[in-house]
Amino acid sequence: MTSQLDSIKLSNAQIAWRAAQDIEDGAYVNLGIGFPELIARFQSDDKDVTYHTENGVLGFGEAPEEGEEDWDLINAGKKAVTLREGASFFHHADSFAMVRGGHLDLAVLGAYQVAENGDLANWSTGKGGVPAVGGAMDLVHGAKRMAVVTDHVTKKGDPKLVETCTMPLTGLACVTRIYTSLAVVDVVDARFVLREKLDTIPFDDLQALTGAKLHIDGSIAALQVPTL
Amino acid sequence: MTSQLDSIKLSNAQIAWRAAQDIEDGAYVNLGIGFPELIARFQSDDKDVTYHTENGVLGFGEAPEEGEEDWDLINAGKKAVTLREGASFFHHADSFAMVRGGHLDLAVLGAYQVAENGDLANWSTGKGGVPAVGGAMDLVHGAKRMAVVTDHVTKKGDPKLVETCTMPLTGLACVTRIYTSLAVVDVVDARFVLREKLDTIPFDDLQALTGAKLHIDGSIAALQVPTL
Amino acid sequence: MAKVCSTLVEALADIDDGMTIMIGGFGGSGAPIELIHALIDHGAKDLTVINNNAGNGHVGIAAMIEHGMVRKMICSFPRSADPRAFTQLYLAGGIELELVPQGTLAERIRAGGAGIPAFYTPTGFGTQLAQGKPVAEFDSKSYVQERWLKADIALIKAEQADRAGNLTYRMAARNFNPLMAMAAQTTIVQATEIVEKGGIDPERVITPGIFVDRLVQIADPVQEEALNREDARYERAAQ
Amino acid sequence: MAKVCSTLVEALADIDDGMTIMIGGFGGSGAPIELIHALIDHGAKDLTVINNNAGNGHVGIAAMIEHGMVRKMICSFPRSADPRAFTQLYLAGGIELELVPQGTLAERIRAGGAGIPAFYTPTGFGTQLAQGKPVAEFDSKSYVQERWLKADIALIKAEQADRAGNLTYRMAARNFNPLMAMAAQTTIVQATEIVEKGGIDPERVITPGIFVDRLVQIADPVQEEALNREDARYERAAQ
Repeated sequence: MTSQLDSIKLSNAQIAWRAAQDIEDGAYVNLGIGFPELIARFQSDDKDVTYHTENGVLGFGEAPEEGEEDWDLINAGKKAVTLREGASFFHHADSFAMVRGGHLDLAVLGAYQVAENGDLANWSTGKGGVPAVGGAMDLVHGAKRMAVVTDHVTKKGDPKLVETCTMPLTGLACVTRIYTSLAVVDVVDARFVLREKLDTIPFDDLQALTGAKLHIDGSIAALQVPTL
Repeated sequence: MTSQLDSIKLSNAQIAWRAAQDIEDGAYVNLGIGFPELIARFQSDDKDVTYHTENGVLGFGEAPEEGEEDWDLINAGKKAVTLREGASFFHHADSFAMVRGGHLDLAVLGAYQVAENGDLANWSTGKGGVPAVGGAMDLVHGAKRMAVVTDHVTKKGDPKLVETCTMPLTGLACVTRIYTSLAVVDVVDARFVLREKLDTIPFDDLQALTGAKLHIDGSIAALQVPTL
Repeated sequence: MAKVCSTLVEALADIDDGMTIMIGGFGGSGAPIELIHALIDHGAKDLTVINNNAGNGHVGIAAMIEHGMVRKMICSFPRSADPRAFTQLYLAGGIELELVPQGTLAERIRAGGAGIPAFYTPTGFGTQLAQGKPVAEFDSKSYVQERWLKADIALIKAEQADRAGNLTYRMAARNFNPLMAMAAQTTIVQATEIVEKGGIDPERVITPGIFVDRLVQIADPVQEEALNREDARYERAAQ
Repeated sequence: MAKVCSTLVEALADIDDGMTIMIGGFGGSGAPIELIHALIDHGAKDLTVINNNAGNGHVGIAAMIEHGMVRKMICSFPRSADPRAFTQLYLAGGIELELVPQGTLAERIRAGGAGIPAFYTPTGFGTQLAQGKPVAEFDSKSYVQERWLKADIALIKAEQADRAGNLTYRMAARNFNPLMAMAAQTTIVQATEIVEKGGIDPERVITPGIFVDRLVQIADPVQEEALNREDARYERAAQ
């Protein structure tokens, strides 16, 4: 099924596009390093969204032109950024006061596994090597909405949405919505509730690719496949 | 003995003068509201001392001329002050981080009672009315030296230096030095050690006016009586 | 995202009876007098008010107390040049007092804003003000456990605001204002000047806009001290 | 009172083997590269280093590690574009790692500076990084107890300093610097410019001078990123 899946599943950019549609006008948002950062590209101009980065900037914008970088103006991924109007600088404790104190409207992270009770595993494969956590364990606590963007299954085809995470946890019962390459799934009362799925995949096939029961609460909308 | 005492004891200004002599060049100092504030008047110009006030100013100076007050520039006693070169403003949590975090070199407060173990009672008579504590309970913790300026006895002639405080405590084992109207006394290993006394009062008389044993460790210097 | 309100009435519209309200300022400096007086006109009652003090004279928080709006004060120093409004009601048993050491008050408010439910402090250990609180020893020293403080509403006085809600303060009027702005569900700010988004240097911002919900411009704010020097008395405006 | 040192050697003179050293910066931004390289020349060893990261390339903290000076890293993210210095030594068992979530790291350092020996945070609850730590429930939610972090020395990069020790920072180079300046016994600062006392607007001061012990002017500080783009490698200067 994996090769068939590859032909229908959303690209990371398409997943990011879908996640971007839910960001509200006026929101304060933290996008995790890597895949989640793509979401900013699909932010529509008619929404005023303010991006937070852990290293003490609120209101940063796109990367500067090559050669125009100022290395004192970077994001949490250590990439050079620019400032938008209304930006501010603050120290790391104030930055994480914003995170932990519940002031962000949305945080989006990647995932190795998400459990049906909202547990997230995204910082360590548990296989040794050098462990590194950064701000992930802080970001999963506090934001009003805590979303995940991810492929629906691993490269090997194993479910990433599971009954119980087997990999080291980042946070307990923290994820509120998952945008996958096949579906949009909410975590409600420790259950996965399917909100949207690709028209091209039957429910039973989607359930088979999911490690825990997908509940239905009302109608299931069609997950859009944007042309990007 | 009280009336006789009145003729020899130091005035508040003279006590403040004595306390000022011990302030080191370069020190960061918080002077409690009221009597301790007098100490700043006797600060010699050849020492560079920076005054901290709880409400978020480091490096304030004298009161402005009458009519020149800016009521956004006050000290913890709500009195208008001025700024010296090198001053800074900060919020209340940062201000008490300076206090609690051990960054002040000296805090000086008044006292109802000081016990030989360094316990201080200075915020409440315990007799009812409206209780008010302000920053006193914070100031007694953290400063490298925690000094008290006080009359040696109460208006009724009762000792203020005692074995155990009977009034509500401000802090436990916090006082390091006491400047009284008759003597300078250190708290060392939960004992009062007499460092200086007025030449005009015999040791036995001073001991009789003190509620706990005055220990002697080396010589007792003459407490100076400045002409102010 | 901060919303600019054109009137004080609009800024305070949804404040309800029984709410907990943090009010910035230390004595008169940084006290949002216009917001407080508009709240008196609004008429909310049964309020818990968090401030360093408990009013002075017959304006500001003292006037709130005189108008019977305050059920409980959480403060460090309920004394002032003229503390009669609080003192009389307190001694008559008409208002509750939670007395908190000043540094602990500041830290509890910061903790509320920073998502820290409790912390340990040396302040107050072994005193009446720590009675009933958990204690713990760290590195052979004893500490008291203190809890965060949060509020439904914070009333803040700022110097400059931009339309993104970024704030600066004027001198020692900063005091509790930036902390309270973080610790309330809804933060309502009176600013001497509201400038365009980006009108404040990002390095000079003291309160980032993420903490601010509503802004109202009060171009020439009155000082509590000035009111008290002319023996002013604030009376609720006729509705 | 801050002391202005004329050389990096003078600023670092009394650093001893075995000390705990906080080093400001997040990645390269705010990293006091000149102080770090002078510390490599100084030669202290057996150090515990606290920083968000664990070095990148062969300069800064990575070079300290390559010179065998670091016994233990306390950090949140020991990865970078080129993390080999740390990775190889770590996998060989030659360096200890205390991994701390980034927000907890920042808060522990602030707590060290603020005299708060311990606090509770939701971060890490139920994860490997909270193993062995006390937990507690507040308002039906579970939290982990975390302890303060202090250091013997903090190495700080500032933009402007005045002779009273007041500091400003440049953009996102602020990061951990103001926190570490509060949490060390001795805070040593390299500033791009040292101005007269009073040369910084009191409203713009980010780190008040009370937290600063020594200042040294490095007028044109190098960026770690720039060094790494030219594959620089710092080698201890011949003594």
